[in-house]
Amino acid sequence: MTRANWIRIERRPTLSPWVVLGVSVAAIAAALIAAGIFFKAYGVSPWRAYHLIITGALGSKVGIAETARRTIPLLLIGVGLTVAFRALFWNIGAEGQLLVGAIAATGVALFVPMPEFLRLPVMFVAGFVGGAMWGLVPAVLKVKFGINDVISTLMLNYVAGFIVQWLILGPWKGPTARGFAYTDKFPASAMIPRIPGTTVHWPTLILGVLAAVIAYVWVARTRQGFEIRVVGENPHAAQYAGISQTKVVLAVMLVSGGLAGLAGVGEVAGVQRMLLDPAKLSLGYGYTAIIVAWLARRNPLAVIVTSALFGVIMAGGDVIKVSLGLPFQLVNVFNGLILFFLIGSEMFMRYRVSFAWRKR
Amino acid sequence: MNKRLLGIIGLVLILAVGGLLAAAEEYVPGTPLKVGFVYVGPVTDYGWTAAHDQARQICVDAFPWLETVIVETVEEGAEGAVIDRLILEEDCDVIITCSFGFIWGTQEAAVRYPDKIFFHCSGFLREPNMATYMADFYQIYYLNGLIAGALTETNKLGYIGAVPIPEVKRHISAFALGARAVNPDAEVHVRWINAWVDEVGAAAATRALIAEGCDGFAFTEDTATVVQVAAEGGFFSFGHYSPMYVFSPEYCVSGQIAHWEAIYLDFIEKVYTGEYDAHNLKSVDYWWLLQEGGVEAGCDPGMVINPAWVDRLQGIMVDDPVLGTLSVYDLVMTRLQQMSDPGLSFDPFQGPIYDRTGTLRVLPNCILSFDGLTTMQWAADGVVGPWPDEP
Amino acid sequence: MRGIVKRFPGVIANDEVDLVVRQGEIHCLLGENGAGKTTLMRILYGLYQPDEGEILLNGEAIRVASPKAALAHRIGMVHQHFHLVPTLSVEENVVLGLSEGTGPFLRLRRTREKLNRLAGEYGLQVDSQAKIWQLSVGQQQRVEILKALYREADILIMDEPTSVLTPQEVDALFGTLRTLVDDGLTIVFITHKLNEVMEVSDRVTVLRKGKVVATVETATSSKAELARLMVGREVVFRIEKATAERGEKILEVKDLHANNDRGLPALRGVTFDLYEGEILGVAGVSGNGQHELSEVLTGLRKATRGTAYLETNDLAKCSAREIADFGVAHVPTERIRAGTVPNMTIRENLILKSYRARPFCRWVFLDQNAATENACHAMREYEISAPHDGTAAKNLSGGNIQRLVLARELSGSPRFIVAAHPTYGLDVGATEQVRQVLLDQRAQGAGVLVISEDLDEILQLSDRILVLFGGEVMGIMQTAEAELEEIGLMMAGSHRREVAV
Amino acid sequence: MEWQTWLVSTVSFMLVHGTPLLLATLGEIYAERSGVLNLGIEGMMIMGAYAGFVTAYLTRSPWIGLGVAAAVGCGFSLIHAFASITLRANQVVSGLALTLLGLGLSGVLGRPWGGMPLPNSMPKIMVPVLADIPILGPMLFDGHTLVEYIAILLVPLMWFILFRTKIGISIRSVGEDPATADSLGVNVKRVRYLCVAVGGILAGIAGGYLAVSYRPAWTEGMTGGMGWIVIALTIFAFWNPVIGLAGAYLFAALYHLSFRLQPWVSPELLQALPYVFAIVVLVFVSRGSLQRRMGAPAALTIPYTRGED
Repeated sequence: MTRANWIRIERRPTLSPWVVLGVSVAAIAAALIAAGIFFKAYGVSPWRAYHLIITGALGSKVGIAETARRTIPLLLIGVGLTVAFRALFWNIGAEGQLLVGAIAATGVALFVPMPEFLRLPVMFVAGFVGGAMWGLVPAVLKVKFGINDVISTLMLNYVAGFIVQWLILGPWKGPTARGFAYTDKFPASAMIPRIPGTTVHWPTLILGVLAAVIAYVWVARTRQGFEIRVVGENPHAAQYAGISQTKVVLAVMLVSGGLAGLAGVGEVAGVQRMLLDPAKLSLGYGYTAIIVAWLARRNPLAVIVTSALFGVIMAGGDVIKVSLGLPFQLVNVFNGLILFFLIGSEMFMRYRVSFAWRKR
Repeated sequence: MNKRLLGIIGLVLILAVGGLLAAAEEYVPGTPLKVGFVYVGPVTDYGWTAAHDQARQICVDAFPWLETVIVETVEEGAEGAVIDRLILEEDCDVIITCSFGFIWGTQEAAVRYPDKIFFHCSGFLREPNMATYMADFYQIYYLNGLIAGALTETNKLGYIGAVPIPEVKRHISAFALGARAVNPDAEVHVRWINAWVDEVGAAAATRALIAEGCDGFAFTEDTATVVQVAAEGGFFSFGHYSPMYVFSPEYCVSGQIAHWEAIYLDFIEKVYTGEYDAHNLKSVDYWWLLQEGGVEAGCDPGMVINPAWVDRLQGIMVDDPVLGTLSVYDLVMTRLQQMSDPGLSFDPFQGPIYDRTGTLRVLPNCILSFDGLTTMQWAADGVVGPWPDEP
Repeated sequence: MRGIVKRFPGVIANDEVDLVVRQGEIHCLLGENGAGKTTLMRILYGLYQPDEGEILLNGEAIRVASPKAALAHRIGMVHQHFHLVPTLSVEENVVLGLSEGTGPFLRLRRTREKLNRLAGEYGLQVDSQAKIWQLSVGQQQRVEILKALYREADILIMDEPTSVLTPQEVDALFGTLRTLVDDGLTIVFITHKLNEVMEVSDRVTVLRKGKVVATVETATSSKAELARLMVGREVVFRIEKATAERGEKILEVKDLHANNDRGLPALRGVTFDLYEGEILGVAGVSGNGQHELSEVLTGLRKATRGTAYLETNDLAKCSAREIADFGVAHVPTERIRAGTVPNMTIRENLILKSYRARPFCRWVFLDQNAATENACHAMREYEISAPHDGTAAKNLSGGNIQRLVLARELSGSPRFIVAAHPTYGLDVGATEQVRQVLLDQRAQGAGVLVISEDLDEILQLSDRILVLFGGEVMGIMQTAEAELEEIGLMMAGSHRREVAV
Repeated sequence: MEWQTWLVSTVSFMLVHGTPLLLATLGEIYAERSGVLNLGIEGMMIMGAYAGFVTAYLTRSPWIGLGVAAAVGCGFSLIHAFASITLRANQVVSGLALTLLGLGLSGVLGRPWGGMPLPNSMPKIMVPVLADIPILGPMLFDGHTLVEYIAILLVPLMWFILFRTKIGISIRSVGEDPATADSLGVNVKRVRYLCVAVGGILAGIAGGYLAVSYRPAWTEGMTGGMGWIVIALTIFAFWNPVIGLAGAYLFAALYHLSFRLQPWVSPELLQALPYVFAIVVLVFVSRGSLQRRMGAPAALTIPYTRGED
């Protein structure tokens, strides 16, 4: 009868940052130990594995570059998501917003005649607008029809994916792609400059850091930020105070979608330099960023750290493949475990947990 | 504070220099050789990547001085960094990238590391230190076509194509030419799944073609799905890339098997002996067919035609302007023999060949040039279905 | 129940509570809001587990681990906020959670028969196939009682059952309760209304601040005594209020119509005037349009017809923001749910409405210093007791939250104040302070609209009284010449008087 | 008769391709009806596929395979249940994690099993008399496995349980208004655990079906995103098993046609339709009483804690 509640749980009245930090670290440690079992199973000492992963991801030019490359989209998207989550809008659609941003940028890169020095800036603008538009759809659906944001954003990811598919197989397929499902390579004027010898498109990285800072100030220090927080914390109070929930939701999704769009521009014009299969274009950044934002406790500045963390994890995945020669799927197991342990830790923060049998 | 800063700068410099040094040293012939393989799929895909990895294994067994590193499931576009790691951290001397999609990353890397040797599969870009290679199936698809054309009762054959690129189009046309050679009414119905690995899609496409009345199947997809789904309905099929006989001993008639090891053994050995180095590869392009042993006809090693079908094929007689009346079985064997011997007295794309729009594509008494094959966009007569970029 | 102790983070809700209820009696639990009545009953019903103490039923100790267990011991509860699933039908709600007989399948026909029988016996008719969200509040309460009876409860706990009923419905309810007691049931009746206690109960247990003050026979007790026990001192039943003479007409409401959340008409042609320096009390049983009226006047709800002119501005056509800018203050019904943002600081809550303009906002940026200054000032003036202005609102007591709301709303001396249930759930001290504040505003010439279900409050504060029933004005009278009887009848909709101005 | 062959092929494909979708959708409907959104379907399915194949291969029995697939799917879903019900974690994050874990684990463990056929796949049956009926026969009663029929039979059963039994009422009330259900002695946690488990079991079977019948072999990621389609279908079905059947088959039909019609219509278009539909459908029922009757469970994705209502 009472087996169901064998652990007792009370809300913590207040939440100290130390608790957060301590518990998170403990969780990751626990996850590493659990994952270690797999390495052992493959006859690799966990110590060696982790050492290799860290050095491989941070200890060398390639490693740092790879980590950075993964961090850029996670940072941009993650920042946008923290803002959306602040207004209690569960934007699971960053993946789709990224793709639409990429589409818009590609359109400008390949098909719009304009002075070359303008092309790149215009691409970024177009990407932002594209992502924003895609993000506004679920926002409107929510404020107009009250449609569950998780569901609608998720659905739109697939729609966006199919649009890309259709473009690269049909109208936009590149004449020089020899029938492969790509557009042509971008002209030099449409390529985001990289740090030489790497695929780190630094302008986008700078954009990301700027976005984090601006978003932080926006939410914490400005008038609209105040409104966002009120809406997110207590919609009724917002209505009572005459704050338009509609405006707020539209605003956050405009930004959230837009930033995801920028990430799309970065991937398509900084890394790939052509539009190609959605799965290759994004590597699931839109979903990983949800975790990044969630882990940052909806604080845009903290995203700088958490996105880098997941950059390391993703780059570490390469190490698992290259240096350890282990099946690449271990990366997913690894991420899955880390996640579950963090999820578990989440509630140790929000609640004080005591075990029934300890009380007796 | 300053000390630490200096420390960091120093570290970075050392790493960078170290990197350059690692990149700088060129392979000395005769010394142990380390080769890095970059795969597009999982080594378990039982198609393209699996075939490459088996070939690698054979090389490792053959050359005691050879060490290999593999990286599987590398997204196209992410190959650049992987190559960096293979060179800087694993210090490989040779990088082999096993997918057309790696073309740009490989070429950029070749420029970035002028002293390393690169070997890119099925591409068309070459550098002094970057060669290309391909083991092509078009001859075998022609043989499969002969068999299919003879066996079909509905005169409709199905082909599940991965991606509409010249390579696949060439294979489909060869298959169609073969079928038409023994059965003028044969049609090859095509469906694209726009992916190299997509079981659900391949299964659905096969069922769609079955519904359209096709009773025999060839395909380009990196699993045995088509073979299995066809067998379910009692339809014959041709294995692709790996020996797929096991997936349907009763209905898998023949097929194509790749022998990448033939190419790898040759190339790696020539690097070892110093015949190939980082400066003389600009014009090295392996285009290996039956005759070089790059590929093999059949659904299982050494089994050109599934014994269960031999009698039936020997029973079907056809007329050939040159060879006269003979059984399809003999015809297949003759063509195979003709294409395997050095004299090369036969080629599937022997003129005159009209495409399905009626345009003359290969002049009488000519055979299609290498360039014509690798850039082929037209569809041979008898091909039915969508055909992107058709001229 | 013996020595029950229940702690929540910060507070002790029940402290060594002993409660003895006799078979077959109506036992009242009397106490102000927050005295721990509901908590105690939730423990008895298994919704909470006590930290200490034990429960004895007919002598032997029982452990009520969950509502299911409570039901197994034939203890039923009718909650203040009904526990009905809106999307399910009445019968489905009734059988929800039942595990008795009939296996996994529903025998809805059987259920229906039993329901109708019970309904007949105790006069609780409802359409058993209707979906809950289609029923009126009164009907829903019947469903709740039926549910308990259907489960053959011997002990029936009723949490403030009358708060949503008209006097007439209350009488009907009491009738039902008596018949139930005659049939041998035992009823625990939670309330904070003295006259109900006197009317219905056999015995009373008075709780104050989580402690039992006394248990007395109703017959041998008196309102005054109970009141004293409840609040811990004699209650001044009238505050002295200076007679301020009314000034200019400030608000003119004409033929106002509006719908409720279900889209049904809730206001049907409300018309009245409000003058400077006047308090107009709106009396009525909850759910007769007061809530909608307050929302329309503050722009939270669109009027379907009619006008409400504040001087030249028609409030019926303005947004909440515009109306706030006209200097209209609103003390909302659900002050925690709507009036504050629990997770934000006092400082931020205090500028919830004024954050957009100077001094709190310069260009697009918020001015923290200005906000802090404002907070310190407000906390001093309104005696909001909290560690500092950075304390989250959720850590404040009910009284302090209401002070906070008042402090915000009354800053910048508003001309028109809508105060909905301004003292609901406040302890006596806070209540008096709040009422005093409203009277001060009146003295300063503001027009005040006080909406309350507490007739005493209406009588004490207002100069004139307006009675709402079914969204219509049953009448407006001078407090002086108002009589409880009449008001009661008007609230019940059975009497209407010509509007006197 | 051209149209007849089209009909027959389309419908019989619907049965084959629709079955895994239907099974998993039925499960997700139960999970969401009880208020738990489980985005981990893809993960549970692929684990089911892996477990199903391996077991069937070793035991030589596809049925035992399905059984184990169900068990594994169930066990996997309980991870999500524990995270989202007991630990009250964010269901979206937990679901994503489950998918990651499933894809990863199955990939790692499934390594040695890649590229070998399942010697004894689910037997295709031909219903004696019925198969001879023109059109209907070949369409419905020839060349299908028992699983297809079982899946169909599950629909009325699960509908009945949901709408005509006490368990059903408990499930719906827990998804709509857990506090109330709790106060009436419904064990909210247990009901939710139960529903999530049902979801896991059915997703596991769906995956197993792919590996022992749909395409009897094991390949990494062989579910190819079906799990996400299921999420869409669940909405599309208004959380109602019967409409779920229609949705699953409609999607299957569209998928089939996207290949049949490839010469004329771009397949991406047809394949994107279900997702667009799902959204349109939501817009459609977003109004007033429709919302009440057909909308999403009110407590979907909201963890329940006693005394915090």
